[in-house]
Amino acid sequence: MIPLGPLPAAVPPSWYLILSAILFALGVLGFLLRRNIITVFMSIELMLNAVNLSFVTFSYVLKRVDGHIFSFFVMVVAAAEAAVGLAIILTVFKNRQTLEIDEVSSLKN
Amino acid sequence: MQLWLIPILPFLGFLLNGLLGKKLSKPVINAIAVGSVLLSFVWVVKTLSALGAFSGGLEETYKEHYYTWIQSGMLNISVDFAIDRLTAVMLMVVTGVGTLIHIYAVGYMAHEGGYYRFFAYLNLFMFFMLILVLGANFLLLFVGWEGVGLCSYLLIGFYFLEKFATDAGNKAFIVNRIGDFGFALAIFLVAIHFGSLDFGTVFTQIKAMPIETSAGIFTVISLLLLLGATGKSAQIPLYVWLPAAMAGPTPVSALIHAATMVTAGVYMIARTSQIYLHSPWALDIVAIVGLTTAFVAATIGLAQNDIKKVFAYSTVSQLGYMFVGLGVGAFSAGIFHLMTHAFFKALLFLGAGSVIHACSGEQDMRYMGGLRKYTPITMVTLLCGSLAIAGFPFLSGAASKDLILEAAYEHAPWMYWVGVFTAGMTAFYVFRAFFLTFFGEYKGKPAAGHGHGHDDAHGHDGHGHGTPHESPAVMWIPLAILAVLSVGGGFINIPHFLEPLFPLQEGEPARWLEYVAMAAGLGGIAMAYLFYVVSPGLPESLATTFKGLHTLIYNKYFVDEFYDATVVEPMVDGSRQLLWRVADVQVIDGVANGIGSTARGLGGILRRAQSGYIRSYAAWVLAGSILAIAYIGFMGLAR
Amino acid sequence: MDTILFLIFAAIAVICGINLVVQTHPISSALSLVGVMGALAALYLLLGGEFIAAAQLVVYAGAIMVLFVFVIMLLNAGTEKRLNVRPLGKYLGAPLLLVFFGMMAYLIQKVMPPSSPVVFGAFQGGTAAEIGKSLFTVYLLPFEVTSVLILIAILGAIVLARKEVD
Amino acid sequence: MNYYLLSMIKTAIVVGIFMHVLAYLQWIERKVIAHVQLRVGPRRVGPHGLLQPLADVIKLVTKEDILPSHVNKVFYFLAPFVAVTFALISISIIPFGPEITVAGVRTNMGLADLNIGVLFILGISGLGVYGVALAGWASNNKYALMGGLRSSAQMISYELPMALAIVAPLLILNTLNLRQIVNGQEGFYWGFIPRWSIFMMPFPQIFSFILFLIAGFAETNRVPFDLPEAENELVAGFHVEYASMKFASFFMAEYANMVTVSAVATLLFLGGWHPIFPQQYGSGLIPVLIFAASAVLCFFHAANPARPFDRITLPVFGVLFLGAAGLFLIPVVQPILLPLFWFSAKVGVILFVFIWVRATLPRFRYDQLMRFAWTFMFPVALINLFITGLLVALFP
Repeated sequence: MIPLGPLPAAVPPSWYLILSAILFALGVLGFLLRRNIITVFMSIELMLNAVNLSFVTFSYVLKRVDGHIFSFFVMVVAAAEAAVGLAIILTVFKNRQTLEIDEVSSLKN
Repeated sequence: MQLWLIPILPFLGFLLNGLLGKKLSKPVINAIAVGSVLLSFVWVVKTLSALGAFSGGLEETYKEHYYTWIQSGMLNISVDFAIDRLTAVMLMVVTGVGTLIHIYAVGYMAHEGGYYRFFAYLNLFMFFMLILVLGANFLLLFVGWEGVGLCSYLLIGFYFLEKFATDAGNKAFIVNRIGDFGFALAIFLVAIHFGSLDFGTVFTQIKAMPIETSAGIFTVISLLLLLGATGKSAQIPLYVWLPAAMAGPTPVSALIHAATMVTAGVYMIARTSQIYLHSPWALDIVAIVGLTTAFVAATIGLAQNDIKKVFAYSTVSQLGYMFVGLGVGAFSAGIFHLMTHAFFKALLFLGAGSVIHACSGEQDMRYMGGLRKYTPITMVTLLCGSLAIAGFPFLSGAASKDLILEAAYEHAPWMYWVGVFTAGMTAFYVFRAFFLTFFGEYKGKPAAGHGHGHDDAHGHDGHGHGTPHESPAVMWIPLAILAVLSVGGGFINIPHFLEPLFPLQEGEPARWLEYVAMAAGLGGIAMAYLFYVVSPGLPESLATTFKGLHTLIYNKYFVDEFYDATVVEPMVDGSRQLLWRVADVQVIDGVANGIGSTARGLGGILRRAQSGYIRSYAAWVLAGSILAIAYIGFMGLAR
Repeated sequence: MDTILFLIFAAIAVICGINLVVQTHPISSALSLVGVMGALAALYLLLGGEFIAAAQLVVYAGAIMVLFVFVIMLLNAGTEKRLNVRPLGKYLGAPLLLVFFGMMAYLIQKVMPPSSPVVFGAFQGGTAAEIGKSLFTVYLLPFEVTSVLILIAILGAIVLARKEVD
Repeated sequence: MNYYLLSMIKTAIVVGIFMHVLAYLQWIERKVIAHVQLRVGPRRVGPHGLLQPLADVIKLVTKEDILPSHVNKVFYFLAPFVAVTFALISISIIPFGPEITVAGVRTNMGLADLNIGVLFILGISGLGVYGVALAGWASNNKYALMGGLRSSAQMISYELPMALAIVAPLLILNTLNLRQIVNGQEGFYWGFIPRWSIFMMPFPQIFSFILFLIAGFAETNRVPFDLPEAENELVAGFHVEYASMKFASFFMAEYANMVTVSAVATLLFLGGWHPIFPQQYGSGLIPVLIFAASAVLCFFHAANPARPFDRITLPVFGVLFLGAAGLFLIPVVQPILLPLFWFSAKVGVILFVFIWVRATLPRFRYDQLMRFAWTFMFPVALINLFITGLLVALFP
């Protein structure tokens, strides 16, 4: 567990993982609480970043490069996602003049 | 050795022409289409010479592995190409004849619509045919098999504006499905019983096994394979699609329905000869099917008036010969005949196309005649082809056909005699067509508006209407080359070349067998000359005297009607009455509606969850994932 | 030194993350997200992923977030209305989240093998050369697939955002 | 010597020099443009207006700092700092010269030595857009907003060709470390053609260099790409609402970006601090000659002055130049000064091109700007990169 008292010279990797868990939780929170589509989208990006952090940490622990590759792919996917998602948001705004996510509920029933 | 280049080149041609053919100009399209096939032919030659196929090399199979396609359990199917001597022959025939026919098509299709489409399909066909030939396992063979089926469907229905063309295409496609069904079953059986689809492994396994005396697994597999072969190679009972397939443009008939695709069945049986050799019974059936087909088709061919139909039936009967060759165990003879047949039959069809072209789209021989004045080159080349198929001495057809017949005599004399008789008939109807076309007076069309609508396109081309005209050089040069091949093709000693694969039967057959066959051929020619040049009145009187027989033959033994009555109608009615009225409406719909209503009932409860609010969904996802993590995590810790 | 750096950047990241959630104006959230990314980039450097750190700056902070800011400015998105958390969110979301986080932390502590603490420079595998090597040998196919994905994304974006010409 | 102390000292030196460079860059720009337009430019404050920058600074500092009522306070304050910070960070990893020894201490000329220097610079230059965008958005003014939008779109668009143009020489030099990049360009072909990237086999990177410069103009919002602050359309674009020091910091950011781009171009394409022809042909004497010549020029003009007080000022400059020339003759400082001279000379040339273009070219229209980026720069950069890669692969 996290040692109390004087700080160690260097932190164990688990701290990084916990940090990424915190960030992920924050991302989920933002996703659940915010109503602005763009903010919700950014929360998703936050979650992705958290996952990236744990990837990189793992690749540090395992002393292998694969984790970096995966976070690289995550970035690529995020870029694509951002492009398409923002385009969708633009279209939604063009059609409905709103960014309130709850007003975009045509899936209801 | 880069075998993959061979099929890829035509595929590239297909992509280029198919995707941007609309924009390209005709010369570019020609360059792409012909060039790609020509390149792959060159590459075939280079590869084979590198493998020493021309210098007595290539004793055992040369194989290239590309990547693993399917890996499931014990079954491991990989995409790899293989070349042995059989493949070498097929490759040479397919790419060589294919190139010639592409060149011919440039001239023939010059005035047709959908130009780029046609060549794209043609290249695609070459691609699949080469896959079929090169594939080193049953599945690749099947891929090519289906692919060529598709292309033949597309090309038969090329003039998709005419109903008969699309009908013919559907006929070919559906009839082939029956055969493919058998083939697929055979493949499954092979996969189950030998745990692999790779030719090498399967056949080595089979070699070790004993030849089965009673019907066993080998018989089942080989009969199913035979079903597939009859479908693709238009043998009884599935031959009906081939004559209908003549609705396609003539180059297609030459390439697909004479030279290459229809011989796929023969190739397949030769390829799987190990299985057949282990089941003599099935082998006999192959021979009998072949013989019957050869005979029946030849008789039908006697009374056809459409020149392409005549050659179509002769194709069927020649394929029958090949099956006889395979059936009596002379595989190499069958392949030999396959090659020579590719030469002279392609020649005949292209010649027929040139004749049709000359008569501005007329296909009925009764309205031709006397063309020898107008189209000398076509006549000469067509003469070579006819002599070759009629078994004239020292020509290619004779060489291969005699081999088959001798083997048949070794096997069972009666087969030999039927075969000889059929050869006589073949000579007769081929030369009937020849004389009707080139001798006598040019009759021309009595009235406009027949001949196949699509070929009327030629009527509108630059050349004059009424008087026939010689075809352009781009069309008769391939004819000339093919003529040379079909004259001299017999001296390529294929059986010797294939010896490492199919050992020849030892023992020199009696000479008189050949002489009898030749005599039959010459007799047929003579009779045709007598009937259609010396005294043209004779056939009519004969037809009237043997009226019943004539109508029977003229209507192709009413086989189509028979199939319609026995297969098609019952199926339609049955599906309408039983499946639709009863099964579909009452059972299935009832069940479906029941399920639907129940689902709606349940859904009413669940619907509350679907609020349409993304975030509530997210909340559910979160809850689920928490549960999942909890389960996995703590289970993981527990152990 | 490593500890201090870690704590600093972790603090920045967490604070910015919280800011992202609590701020009512999208552009503030966007900037705090940029802050998170910057801090993460620094952490990546600590973990020896120099290439990933640079990529994080270039791709995420430099391109994606700029795009976000651009869109926000384009739509001139105002501040949100007072967020009324529906009972679902109130009684389910937050507690679940806490449970989730606690569980994650617990599991991490349990599952993680006791490994050497993170020292800067202890792991040299994250150089551009290494990444490139494995990207073009082991992960070649995924790499190509991502390029196709990008292409599709471009097309989709163009199709979605273009003016309807009719 | 203590690492931190050393870094402190180096940072102090670099910042000191850099700030003055920025200040005087503006003076130089005004002078050059003036002379291009056949004017004299500033010459009231100090001899030949040499104290003009000082005066400007005083003016900007003492000006009233207006805070418009309708702005978003936080971002309004944040924006200038963001802009200037990201503009200045890049300098920290630019190497000015080789490894040198001063008073027994071996150290690199330059603050930091990153393995991923190039990527770092790309990332930072990408972040630079936030300052502008924020400023435009926070000032809550339609012109400013337009400026911000334009600049963000423009920067995103020109990042790509810039990155592609940078990648091409990297393919040949095969490293991301700026110092190694420069070292890789050492030496000469046939003894006299420098092995700089723009001449380097197998594919001279001259096209990449031009592309990079064009993209650099766009990245720094300079003419002809200064759409974000197009006076005649947007008043002053994103910084229309800013005054005094905040405005000054935007100004500084722009010039700092200019210097950064020029320095990067020098490092990547012009062989950094390597002389233009070999030492043995006396390239070490070039600075001496230049300064001596300018000294002579000063004395000549002093002899027959255009204006009365040139009689007093020009000799002073002449003496100064002579001193500089003499400085380059002292063998001890030569290894320090020569690379510095070459580096700054190349940077100076590129900066002069910046100013020159500004004095010469008109401004793009916005759609032209975008079309140029996507339909010309991008494909050309791709083709260039492809050819480079191909040739590198063929002739390793």
